[in-house]
Amino acid sequence: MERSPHFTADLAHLPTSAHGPRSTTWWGTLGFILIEATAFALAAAAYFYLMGQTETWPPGQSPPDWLWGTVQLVLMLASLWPNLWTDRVAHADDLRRVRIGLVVMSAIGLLTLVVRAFEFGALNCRWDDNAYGSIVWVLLGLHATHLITDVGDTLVLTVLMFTKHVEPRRFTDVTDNCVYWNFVVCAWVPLWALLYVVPRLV
Amino acid sequence: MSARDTSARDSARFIRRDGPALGEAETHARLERTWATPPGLWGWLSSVDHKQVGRRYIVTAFVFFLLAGLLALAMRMQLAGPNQTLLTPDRYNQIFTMHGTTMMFLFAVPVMEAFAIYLVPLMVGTRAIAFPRLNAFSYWVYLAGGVMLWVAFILNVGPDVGWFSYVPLAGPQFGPGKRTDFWAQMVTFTEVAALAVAVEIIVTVLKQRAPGMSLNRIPLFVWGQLVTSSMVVFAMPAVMVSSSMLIMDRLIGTHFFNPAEGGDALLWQHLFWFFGHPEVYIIFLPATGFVSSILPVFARRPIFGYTALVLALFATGFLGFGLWVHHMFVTGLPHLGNSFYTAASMAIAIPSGIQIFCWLATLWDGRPRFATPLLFIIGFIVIFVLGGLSGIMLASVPIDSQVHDTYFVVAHFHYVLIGGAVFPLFGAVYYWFPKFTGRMLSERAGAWNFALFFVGFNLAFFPMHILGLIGMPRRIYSYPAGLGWDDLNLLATAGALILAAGVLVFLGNVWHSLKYGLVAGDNPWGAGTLEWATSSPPPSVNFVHIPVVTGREPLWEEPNGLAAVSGLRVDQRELLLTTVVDAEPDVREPSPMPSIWPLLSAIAVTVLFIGSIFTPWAVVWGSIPLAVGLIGWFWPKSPPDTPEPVVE
Amino acid sequence: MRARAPMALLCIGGLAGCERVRHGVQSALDPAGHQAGRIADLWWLFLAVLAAVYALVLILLLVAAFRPRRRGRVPVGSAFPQEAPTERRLTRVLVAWAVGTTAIILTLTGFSYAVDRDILSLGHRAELTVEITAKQWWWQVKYDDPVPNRSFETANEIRLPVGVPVRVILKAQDVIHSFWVPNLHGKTDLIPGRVNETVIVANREGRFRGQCAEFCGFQHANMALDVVAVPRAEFDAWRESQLAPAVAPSDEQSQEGQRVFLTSACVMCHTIRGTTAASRVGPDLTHIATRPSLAAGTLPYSKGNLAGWIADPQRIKPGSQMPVTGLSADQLQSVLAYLDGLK
Amino acid sequence: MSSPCRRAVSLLLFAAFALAACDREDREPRGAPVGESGPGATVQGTLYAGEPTPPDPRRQEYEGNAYHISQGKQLYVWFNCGTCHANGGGDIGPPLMDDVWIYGDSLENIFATIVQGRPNGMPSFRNKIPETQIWEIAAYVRSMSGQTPTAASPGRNDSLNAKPAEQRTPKAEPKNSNPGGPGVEGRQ
Repeated sequence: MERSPHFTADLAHLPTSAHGPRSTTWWGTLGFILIEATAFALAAAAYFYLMGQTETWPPGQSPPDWLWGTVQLVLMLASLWPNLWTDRVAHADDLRRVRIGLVVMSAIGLLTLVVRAFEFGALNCRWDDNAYGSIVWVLLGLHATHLITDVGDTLVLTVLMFTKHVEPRRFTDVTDNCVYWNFVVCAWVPLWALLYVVPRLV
Repeated sequence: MSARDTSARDSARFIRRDGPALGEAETHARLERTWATPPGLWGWLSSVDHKQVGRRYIVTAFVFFLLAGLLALAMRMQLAGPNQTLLTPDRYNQIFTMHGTTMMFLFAVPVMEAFAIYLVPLMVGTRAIAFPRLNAFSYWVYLAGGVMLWVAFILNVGPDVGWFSYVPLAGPQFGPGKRTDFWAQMVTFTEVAALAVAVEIIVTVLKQRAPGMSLNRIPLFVWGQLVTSSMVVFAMPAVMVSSSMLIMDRLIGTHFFNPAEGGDALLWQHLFWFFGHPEVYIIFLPATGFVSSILPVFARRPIFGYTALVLALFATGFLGFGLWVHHMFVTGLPHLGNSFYTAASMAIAIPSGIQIFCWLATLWDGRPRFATPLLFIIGFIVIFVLGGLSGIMLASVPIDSQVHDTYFVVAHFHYVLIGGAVFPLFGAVYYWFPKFTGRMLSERAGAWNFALFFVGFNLAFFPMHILGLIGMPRRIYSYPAGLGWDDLNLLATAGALILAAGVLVFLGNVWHSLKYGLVAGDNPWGAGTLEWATSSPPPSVNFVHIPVVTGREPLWEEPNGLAAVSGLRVDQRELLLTTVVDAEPDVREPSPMPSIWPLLSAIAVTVLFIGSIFTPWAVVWGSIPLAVGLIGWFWPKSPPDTPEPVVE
Repeated sequence: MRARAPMALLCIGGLAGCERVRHGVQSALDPAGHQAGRIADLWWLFLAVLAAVYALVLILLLVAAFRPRRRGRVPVGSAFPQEAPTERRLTRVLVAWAVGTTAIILTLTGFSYAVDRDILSLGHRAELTVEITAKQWWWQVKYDDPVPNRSFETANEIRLPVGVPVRVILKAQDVIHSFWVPNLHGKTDLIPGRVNETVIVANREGRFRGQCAEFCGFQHANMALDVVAVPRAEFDAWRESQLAPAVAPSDEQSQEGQRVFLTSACVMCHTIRGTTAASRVGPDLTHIATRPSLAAGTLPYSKGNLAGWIADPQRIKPGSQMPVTGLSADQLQSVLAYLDGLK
Repeated sequence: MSSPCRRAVSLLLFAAFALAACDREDREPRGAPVGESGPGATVQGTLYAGEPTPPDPRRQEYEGNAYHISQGKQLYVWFNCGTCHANGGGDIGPPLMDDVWIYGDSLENIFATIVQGRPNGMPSFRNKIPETQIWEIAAYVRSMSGQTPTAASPGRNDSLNAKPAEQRTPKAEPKNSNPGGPGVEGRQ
């Protein structure tokens, strides 16, 4: 096609990066969040299925101790505030504030990992005791992997934001990271109920 | 040369956008410089061009198709007569397991994704797939998983418990050794790849459509791939969860499937079929996309019932999740529940019926041209409808209780999968081969290919309906004489050989046409969708100018060339993002350059997955190289992009 | 043309089958029991309706492809001129088509549901209870009786009185198996950790073959069982004979055989009631000589086959749990004499 | 097209498995040929196990073979070895999952122990259990104390979870493995 086509519009004025649903990464993040949410839902379904198989639940063991799981819950819910703040300042492309937010979020992330380690210690069961132990460990482990990946992502972004790699697109990455952290927290609330409350109800 | 040209060229040198200011040749040259994949092995390994990755996917998937086909022939040889001892039971069990696993996980799903990877960006008029590096990564992971499984098989560590790996047979006590662990990890590999591709396709379709391609103008093939990808997102996690549970039961002593410790064997079946049934539609819906793309071109009439077809796609995708239990009718579940799944399973016949009718109507109202692609589509209708109808029989609890796990079911799903997916697939190869390679496949060989394929298929699989009804169960390595199964089995084996001959003709046709095939123009079939608006094979940039879409078959509605938009950069990889519903131009987003990191990350993942077959600690130490790979992948390359040029 | 030739082939294949289904010992289309009968009827109904639908689709396809059309070829690439009326007419037909499909689906679902209820109703009239435990790769069969000492065990064989519904309790010891006697009823899985139940009834005398229908490993292919339907009186007689302990060996060779049996590997796995052999790993051999077949339907019973089976079970059924015992030739002969006497 | 790198990867994987996989995953249900008595017989003759004899040719078929070991595990249950040895923890009979090998820790030693029986209660199973099965049981007994590669040792059973599966049992380095039979350190 050597003949130049008929141009209906010139798009030079369009921006080269945009936040939220206007960018592809936002949709990509959403896609992976859906995938992981499905995995959580299925693991939870397996939990209830196995619960239906046995008359006493948990069988033999006492339920996980309240303390660390609840600490985790409070910590995560509290982390929503700095997270949303970081999201807002990232939308405003405010580098100084974004740096603060990222440092804070990295600290909180590492803290949640420490708490998670204590949670495993307080489960009162081993994965190879019985089906209950197995599913409990898998649920907690599944969420732990999400914690680890997101904390890792946050740390890398923090480093980037203090180097010469600061570009408009980086701020989009920050907002997507915030979206993902919101998901990790939202996933923890029902999981917490499943692991700590349900065994005490039945 | 005069001073005026030189000054013109000088000024032209600073133009970094396409548009009237820059000549066609110059635009083309600059875009080529920007988008071309670097030459040599390194370039080959680091390519992120969706067309190259798509081609690799297609070729690899067909290699696995041939390998699994050879296994099928081995089985047919063993079963050609009663009490044959060509294969030991151990070998036979590995072979039928590898056949099913390879066909489902390494051929059917990947080949459909492969066509999506190649065609969707072209059909929606964009320059690259979304997340091209993730795309390259997914291919390497898929390749590693497939190769791992086959190497294991060659080393006599092939899985031997069926592609469905029912526990406890696949569990730690009755599946000694590593055979089933390789199966479970292969699942992890292929699901990671499939999920990545699903996300890419969804985002490409939603955000990267050419200006004017509003939802009601999306080609039906793209609709099919969109629905399929959404199904992948919700179905594949089920099999990843279940296969992880299986491998944990086998390696670290969890008790998910151990009844003595509160587990349950049926939990596996629920999780597996919650994936396994949608899987069938994940394979079938893209095939309907092939049909809906090919039929109008050879009926020379726009598809009838576009809206009905799109709605049917969504209905199928939705219902597909509601009927996994019909694989478990004979496990002793409550009968009331079962009859619900009967209704749901039969209900899926309604959208399928609507699709069939729309295709027949298109053909009826058109002026058919019987080229090879259309032959395969007609073969598809003849075979698939029969498979669908036997599916209605299987949906009935009483009938299923007789034919479940017999050769009747084998016949049924081969009619549905080969008829419903492989026939359209071959039609699609004949149809898009000119676009992929720039050369036509031989029509004459194509007719032979179709005839042998069609006759061989029906000879091979129709008798199996009867075999099942007269009592022949699935997955038996041998059968006694005198049950009346002998000559029907012989007939089936003969058919299988004819089918194989058809495949050979196909291979010969491809091999010959690659060298000597007629050179195809941009649009040899006179089709109406965007992939035919660019050259064959397409340039690495896909479209020199982003086209503007004015209808469902733009090339039919704009016989004298499509309008285009200008203003995208020619010195950097840039995509045009549009709005989700109306495809209004919205953002010019950069697209990544080639990178070796996806391959390195894939290797890290491979080490982690294979290592974890032998020790759970591999998950810990294997995650370190993986982390390195991912950081290298996402680390911005300095120097940062050249500054945005001023708007001319 | 292209569509017709294969159809002919399909019909040939069909006929070849029909010949065969008239009478088969393992055929779902040769019903000998109430449920199998109802299911077969249902299947023929489905076949009739769906075959009609299929014929309709094929005719539409042929017409659509080959109907005569107005002359004048359309230039490749340009869209076919669409007349709105055609579009509207086709849409109306589409709606009718969808409604028709729905109607057919609903009808068939209704029939299927009715048959399902009817089959289940049989359970209440069961007079006899048989407990089956599936093992890799054979069937342990236990005839229960309220009077404990009137229960007895056998293997790979079920006898039942004609016309009497029998409740079958289904258990699995190792992996999942499936209990399927096509001439009598559809299949039901036997799943470790679960207890399933089905009911079978034979309407006529005869010997039917059942086979494991869920893949269960090495010898899934050779895991069959015999179902023998006999008149009530004959059944009661058989039952009494099975209740009796094993007959004591009469002649010298059989006595030697019993001695070998009780001192060799045999005794590690098998039970012969009335002797010290009481291991429950393998099948109960108390009345092995009365059974129609050996090794879970792999061989018809005969002294010769028994010899071959004991001499080298791994050749006849590779991977089965029966080991090569390495008896000497005359040990083997005497054991054969003994076992063949266990009527 | 993608064949060069497929070849590369497959070579890589070959390197990974080729060594172990083949024999370890082999499933030969017949077991070793029966009837003839190989060097195993010379062991059977003596009261004391493991005096210098050439390794039995049948050894490498059973030792570290996943299928035979799992068969052995099944036979261990079927033949009620547990009534004396429990799940390996020992009861009337000595424990089998510890590091003490009173009559030697080689496959041939264990084979001989089962065939001949031993003082203080271990009966002789000569002619009671076919040799193929004795080899399988012996192979399993070695896995109980982690003497076999974890890739071949059995996983957990579908039964009550008494102890971690053999594949997760740490290897107990054989100490005072005494080919000369029980000395002073004999059976505690």
